[in-house]
Amino acid sequence: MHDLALQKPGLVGRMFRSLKLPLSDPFAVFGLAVYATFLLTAIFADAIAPYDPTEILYTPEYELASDLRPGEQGFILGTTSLGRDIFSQIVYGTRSALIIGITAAFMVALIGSVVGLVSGYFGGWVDAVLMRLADIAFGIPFLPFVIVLAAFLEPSIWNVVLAMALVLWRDTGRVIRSQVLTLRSRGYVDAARVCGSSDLKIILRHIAPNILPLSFLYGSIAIGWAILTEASISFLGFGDPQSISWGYMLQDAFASQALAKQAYYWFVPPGICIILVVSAGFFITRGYENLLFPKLGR
Amino acid sequence: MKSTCRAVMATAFLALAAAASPAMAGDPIRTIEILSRPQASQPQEFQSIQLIAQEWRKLGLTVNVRVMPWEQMSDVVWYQRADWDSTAWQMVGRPERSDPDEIIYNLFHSSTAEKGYNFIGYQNPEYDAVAEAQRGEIDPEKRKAMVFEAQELLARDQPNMMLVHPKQTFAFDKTVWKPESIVDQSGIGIRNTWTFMALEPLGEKKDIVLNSSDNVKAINPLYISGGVDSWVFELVYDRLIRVGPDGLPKAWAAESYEWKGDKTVAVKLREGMKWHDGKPVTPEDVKFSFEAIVSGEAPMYAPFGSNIESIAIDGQVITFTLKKPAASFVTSSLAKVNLIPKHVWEPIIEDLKTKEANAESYQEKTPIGSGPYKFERWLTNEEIVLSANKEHFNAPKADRWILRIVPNVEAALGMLRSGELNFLGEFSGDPKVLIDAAKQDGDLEVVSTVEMGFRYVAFNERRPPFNDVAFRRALSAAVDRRLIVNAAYRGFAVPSNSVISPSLEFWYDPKTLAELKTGHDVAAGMLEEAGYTLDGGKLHYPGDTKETLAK
Amino acid sequence: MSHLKAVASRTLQLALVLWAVVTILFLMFRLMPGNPMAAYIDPTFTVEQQQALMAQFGLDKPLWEQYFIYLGNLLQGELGQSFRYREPVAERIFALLPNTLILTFSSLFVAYAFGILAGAYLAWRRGSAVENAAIPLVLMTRAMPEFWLGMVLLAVFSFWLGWFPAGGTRPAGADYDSLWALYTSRDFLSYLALPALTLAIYSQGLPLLLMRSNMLDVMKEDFVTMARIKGLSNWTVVVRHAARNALLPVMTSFAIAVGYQLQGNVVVESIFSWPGLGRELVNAVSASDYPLAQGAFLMIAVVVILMNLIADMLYALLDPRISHA
Amino acid sequence: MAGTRMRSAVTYSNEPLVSLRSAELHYRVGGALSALRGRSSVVKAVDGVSFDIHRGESVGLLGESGCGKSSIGRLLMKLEDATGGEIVFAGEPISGLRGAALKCYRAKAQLIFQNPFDAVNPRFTIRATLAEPLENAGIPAGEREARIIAALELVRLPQPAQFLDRYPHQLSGGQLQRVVMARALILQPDFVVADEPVSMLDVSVRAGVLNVFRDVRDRLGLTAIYISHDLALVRYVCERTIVMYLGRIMEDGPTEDIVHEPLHPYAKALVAAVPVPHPDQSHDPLPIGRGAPDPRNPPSGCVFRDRCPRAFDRCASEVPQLRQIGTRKVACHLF
Amino acid sequence: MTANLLSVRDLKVSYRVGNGHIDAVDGASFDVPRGSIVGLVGESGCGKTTVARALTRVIADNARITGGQILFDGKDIAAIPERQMNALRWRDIAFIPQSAMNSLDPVYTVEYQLNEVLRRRGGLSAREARMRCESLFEMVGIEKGRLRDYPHQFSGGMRQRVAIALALALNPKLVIADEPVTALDVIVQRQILDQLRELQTMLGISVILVTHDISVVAYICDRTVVMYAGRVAEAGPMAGVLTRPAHPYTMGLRNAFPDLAGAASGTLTPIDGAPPNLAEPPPGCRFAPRCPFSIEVCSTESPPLAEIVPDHRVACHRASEAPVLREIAARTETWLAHA
Repeated sequence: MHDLALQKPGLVGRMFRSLKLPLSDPFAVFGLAVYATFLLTAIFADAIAPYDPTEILYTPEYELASDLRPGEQGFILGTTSLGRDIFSQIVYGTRSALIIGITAAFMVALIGSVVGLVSGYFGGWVDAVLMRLADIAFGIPFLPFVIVLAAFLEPSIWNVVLAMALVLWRDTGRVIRSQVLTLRSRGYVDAARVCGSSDLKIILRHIAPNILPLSFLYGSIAIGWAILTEASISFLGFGDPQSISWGYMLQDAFASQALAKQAYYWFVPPGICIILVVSAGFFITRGYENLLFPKLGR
Repeated sequence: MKSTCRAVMATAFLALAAAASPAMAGDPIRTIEILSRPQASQPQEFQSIQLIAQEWRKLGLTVNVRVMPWEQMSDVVWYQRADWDSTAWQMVGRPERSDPDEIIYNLFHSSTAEKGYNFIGYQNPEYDAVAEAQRGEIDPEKRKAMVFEAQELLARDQPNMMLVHPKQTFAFDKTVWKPESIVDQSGIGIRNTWTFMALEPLGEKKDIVLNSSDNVKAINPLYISGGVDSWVFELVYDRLIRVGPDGLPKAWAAESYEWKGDKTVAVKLREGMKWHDGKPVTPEDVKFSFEAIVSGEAPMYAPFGSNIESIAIDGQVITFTLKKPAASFVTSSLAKVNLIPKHVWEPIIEDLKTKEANAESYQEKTPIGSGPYKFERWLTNEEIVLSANKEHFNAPKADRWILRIVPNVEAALGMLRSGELNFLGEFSGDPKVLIDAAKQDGDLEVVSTVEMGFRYVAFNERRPPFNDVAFRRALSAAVDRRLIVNAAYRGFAVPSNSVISPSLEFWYDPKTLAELKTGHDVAAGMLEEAGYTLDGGKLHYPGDTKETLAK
Repeated sequence: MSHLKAVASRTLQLALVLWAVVTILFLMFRLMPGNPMAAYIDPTFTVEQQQALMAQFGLDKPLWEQYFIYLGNLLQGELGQSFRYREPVAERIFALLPNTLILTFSSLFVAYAFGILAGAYLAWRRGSAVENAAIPLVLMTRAMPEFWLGMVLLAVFSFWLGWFPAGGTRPAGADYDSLWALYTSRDFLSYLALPALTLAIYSQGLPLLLMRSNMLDVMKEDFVTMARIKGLSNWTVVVRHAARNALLPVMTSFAIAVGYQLQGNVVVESIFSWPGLGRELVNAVSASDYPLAQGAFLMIAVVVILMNLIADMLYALLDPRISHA
Repeated sequence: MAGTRMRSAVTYSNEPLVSLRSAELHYRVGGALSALRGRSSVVKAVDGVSFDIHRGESVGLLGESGCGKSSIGRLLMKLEDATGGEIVFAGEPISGLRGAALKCYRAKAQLIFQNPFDAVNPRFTIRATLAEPLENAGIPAGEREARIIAALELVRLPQPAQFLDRYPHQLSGGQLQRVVMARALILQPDFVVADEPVSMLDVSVRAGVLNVFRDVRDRLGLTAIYISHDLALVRYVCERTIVMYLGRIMEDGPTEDIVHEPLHPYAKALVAAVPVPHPDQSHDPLPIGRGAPDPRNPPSGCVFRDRCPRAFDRCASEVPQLRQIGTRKVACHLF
Repeated sequence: MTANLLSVRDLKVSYRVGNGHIDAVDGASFDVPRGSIVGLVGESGCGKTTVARALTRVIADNARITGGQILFDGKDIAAIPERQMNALRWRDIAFIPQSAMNSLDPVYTVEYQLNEVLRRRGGLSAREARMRCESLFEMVGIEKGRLRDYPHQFSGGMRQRVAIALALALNPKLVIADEPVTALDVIVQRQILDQLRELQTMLGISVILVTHDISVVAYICDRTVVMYAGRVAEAGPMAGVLTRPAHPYTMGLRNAFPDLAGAASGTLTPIDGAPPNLAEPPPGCRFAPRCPFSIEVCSTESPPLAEIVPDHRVACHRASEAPVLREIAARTETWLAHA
């Protein structure tokens, strides 16, 4: 009567299933597809990109290959004012976008989940301390914080990740905490205690699997945040010029007056990539919300 | 395209590999660092450094470009003088730098190596002698020969790798301003005090509206607070002398001036001048202005008055007696120090003497000067409004001078085209874009001129291998300056091999550039000749030199 | 009575948060590498001059002493002296705050007015083609980098169409009797339009989505069903019952959005040459003007924290379940 | 009185298995947010409750919602720690139990939950659900299956093997409640608290679960507490009943005595209010005032006095103590 | 004027679920005589609440009335246009929900919500409405001073009284009370039932009381309709149905119920099994799989709702044997053997 595969999935399968990917929502599927595409692009960037994204291309006569329009001299999306291949930058930009996005999301989801779990499960002074910390984190304006951090440390994409890890766990932490509070009042958690299960075991077996989708949801929001933040930081000139990101490309384009040059091929593609990846995260998020809080959806 | 680039690089490596003799070799040279500011703030510098690093790598060096903001970079370069290898650097043009002394002496004299401007630690007694001698020489022709000698010594030693003298590009709306009324000040460009006084309106619009990307910090005659600020206070305050459009000193608030011996200058104050509050400008005010800067309350201006032994007044004539002979005194002090009203500033300075803060942090609500424009209004981070001082001896033809703060280059250009601005006072973008825009628009005129300032890569002479002249010469020779001009400056610069700009025609020694030979082969040849070897694609020290600074 | 106590206790709690933020800020700015004044000490200065300068800014004292001086000054509304401008930080910040606030609030009013109406409409039309198209569109507006949107709007509406000026708050050299005269002038509106629109487009998504999902939520509540069973008109059911209840969290999100918006202004102010607090912060940070950066950061943090408090109170005020407990 | 029942044969030992001695559970309702709502007070969920339960005895805890009956269950299960008083199990206070001793206690005292759908983890199969206590008690993996089957048979779940790999949502409420019972019984405890185990079930299946509970208890000689708001159910399961109101015991005595002649005014009202499924019944108004108990603001003195038709001065000033009246104990100034 | 205020005939309501549909009510028929309280009783999922809501025609988005008639005052309100139906709502047919907490709008005072109905639906002036509010509160026994309170400020029992006041506001002919006392404690439950009965008698209205609790029916109802799996199993005068049940399900329920009035009895007897899944209902009688008396025809043919004694209808193939079956059903073994 029951599918055998469903009954005894392997650990990976179980993990995957407990993420509860929202595969019934068409937008969420679209979002997942966008992620998958960009993920593959990032992994195979070396093979896809025809040039090193930071390589300054010029002819043997020291003629700079700059401001070429798409298609000219074989450059798919043309070149920047500094003679770099835009297409290759887009491709490599995917890599840094995803590295930033995913590590930031991972940090935010991980820290937030741990805080939420510990705070919600144990309550008492642990909870009080952690939630006051969250209050403080809520009092720190995020973008200014990243700017200050970026200015103090050397420009690096990791500043954004660090700042997010330091500040943005607060939202995830609070939501997961309240979820844990609900879960904690569930009968089966009490039942597990009455059965003699240890706190750790209860957290890992009974509570954590239930908040995994929620962590994932906040993770996918965080991916978007991270990418947008990195872009803003780059735009303001606190970015890391060594690693090509879409935000860096936009900053480069605006600083080089791509608008005045009407170089759409330069400032539109990175913008679209950002919008795609970030909204893909939102779409997945929305699919999750429909799944987790079905009363919200239709 | 790509394959051609790679081919060029490949042949270069082959050539080097063949030339290398691995028999006698020192340690491989450590990773060389080169500092640069971020692309966002300094795109040309950043691009130049990328190109230079690319060329140096072809010589077998491992080069690491470290990007840091200006504040951090200046901190490292100035205060950790033993800790960096090489850095991008720049000197900007200022009217008072029309006299070569500041550059020739301060940047390279061994006395400034420990704490002063000679942060690269260049030590050459021969050069020191020349630099000192030109200071005391009042005869221009004799002094010119000395300045030439100094330039040639620098070209030989290559303490720095000179790159370019950039061109400054400005634009204005020629339907608003009469193009002939624009004044081009050599080495400075058309955005200068002379232009703002001379601009002649063609129609109803009589306000000069120009932009700056940087905020105005202070309008304070006793505080050197920054480039944009000087645009403002040069208009509000007069000076005895102003550097003329030709780069040479020109009597201004002084009716005339005269050297009496090599330590005495007599200045006759123009009659009938008035402060903006209506009080007359007196020789007492002038004397006070020069005393105020050495009162201890204006540390930044103090060096410009420290050579003054005494000031004597005789009617309208003010006589300055110097401690040491200084040929540059007229340009660098008389044309630098702002004339301030004694009745305003004396009580302020007296008050400040009792406090920790000094005059640099004092901001008048309404700055009072005697200059061609009067202060009207200052809106924080938005705009500064000055109005023409119609009673001035050189009254401006425009009505008002309005400086708008526009941080975004695109917006500045857009505003110029839409008429929100009628004078582009600053343009950090791509000059070609500006020229294209002018062509399309038809109302705009763009003017580009070579700057007095220059861009260069400073070598830290304290650290091997930069202590080796041959190594420095090779590194400098490795980069064709045309590459920098074209690739980084889009043609809006001229190649340089001297600290004196060709815009200062009188002082500039053209031989320095003419004799500079560049190219990869030239550089590789120099290194080989000096005993550097290439092993496994990595450059090694000559002989048995050890690497002492590797991390 | 107990409300007063509750407000007092919440205020106290936020005061503690503020203190923590202040301390973090202080440490952040003092413990970073390098001499804090490096960029402002002219190399030609003598050691004495440098020390005098350090003393002028109180940087020669031990850290803990600096901290207490800093706290003491803060309590007197004293934010220190800007390195760069050599003038009191508070003066600059208070000169810029009104500009930032008016930009923030006007954009948020537009965003919320639109978002609430559109959100309620979309909830009402749930499942329709309009809704299916609108939701992804709205999500995409939230995914757009603000500066990108700002630049595109600038290019289109200012450079190409010439409908709006490109930057600033007023025509060059224009003088107004007071801030009030400025803010109520037509010119000001045309200068405000583009930056406010940029921010509004970015921020309308939050109230819209919130309103919509709250509406959907509330429409499933028993009391809405009951209103139908009572035979009340659709309008009464949707507006008086569903929308009124759905509005509650949206209204409180407004206060929190003010906090977020204030941070977002950093970027938009740079694009539209808007003389505000965000731009000042960026400038101060890149110029290593720590007292100023600290002051601007603190000001933004204060507004953020204050808004959190207001959000709490607003909720308590608007929800009779709390206000009439 | 309970003559038809098999358990009348069981004799109680003198030593009580479970004792509550002035047990208290006070919650501080508060924190900033509820302070914002203008409420910050102490809720006395359990306020000075004392009773003994002897080995083999079954006691019903009866009361309206908020009377503290479930809180006593949670205290006994050590899901909450008493804020005052003492709870003694087999001669030992449970407040200090930690580590191995606690594990040992967990094996001896078990809880049957109210809502079976809530009490089992929806992600776990029935096998995994039942294996958890065995795992914790260190039963070797090889023995578990047999114990699980035995437990399921004990609760009369037919063909237990077929349920092992099912998930909770694939079972009916009645079946699931039996699984919950099986989990409670699998470690062969001495003492079981059943917290309204049938209140979530449909009428037609309630009886089955109640019967299983009764039978198993008798067969294993369990000591039990049955928590309920329904006197009819308590009467079906327990020979002794404790009536609670706002955290305090009102009356404690043999169930049949309370059913037929309640002494405490509250117990009287409660008994009168119990609906019966017969057409012919009294429609007399209840001997109780209108209104509802407010646990946040209980009246002074006797907590029931504001609804009590027979309250007098003393009730407001003095808290009535539980006193022995014949077969029972009653907390009322009338006696 | 008909004797029955309401006659439901073969009512069918179905829910769209995923791609399929569930017939939650599959041919329910019963009558509500004027001035009577009719108890609609059954286990969870039997369709009783769906019936109640269908009578107001305000049902879930995914539900639809797919057949049958609802004759209210002789008019088939299942067929009239929405406008006309809306005119009837609350003026003629009012509703008391299970949880007054959730069905009162939390952001308005109780007075506002009463006024809303009185003025918008009843057309009363402000003054009239105020007086009516006060008299309504008096009627349900709440001090009028509490009119200005918000719903959350009332206790559960009080809220239920407010809900009753609200339902009576426009003098309806029919009040549908959906589990009005389920969430309440026994004492309050009893008080509310007393109140309801009192008002019903006083105003002479008809009440449909939906409940899962036979005791509630026994306490207050004149008639009862027993539902099982979307159909009516048995309907008739309350005393008749409870004392002489003719449907095996009703008989079984009686055995499963503990009874405080009786002696401390031996054992309760459950009905084995569980109600059928309405997505795939069994053919024939829906109770057949759990019925100890089922015969062959039970699992093939759906029994009609037929009158066995006057005014007492039963849907059972063996209805004629009812007295005998009743005897057998009283024995525990009957139900155990079946299991």
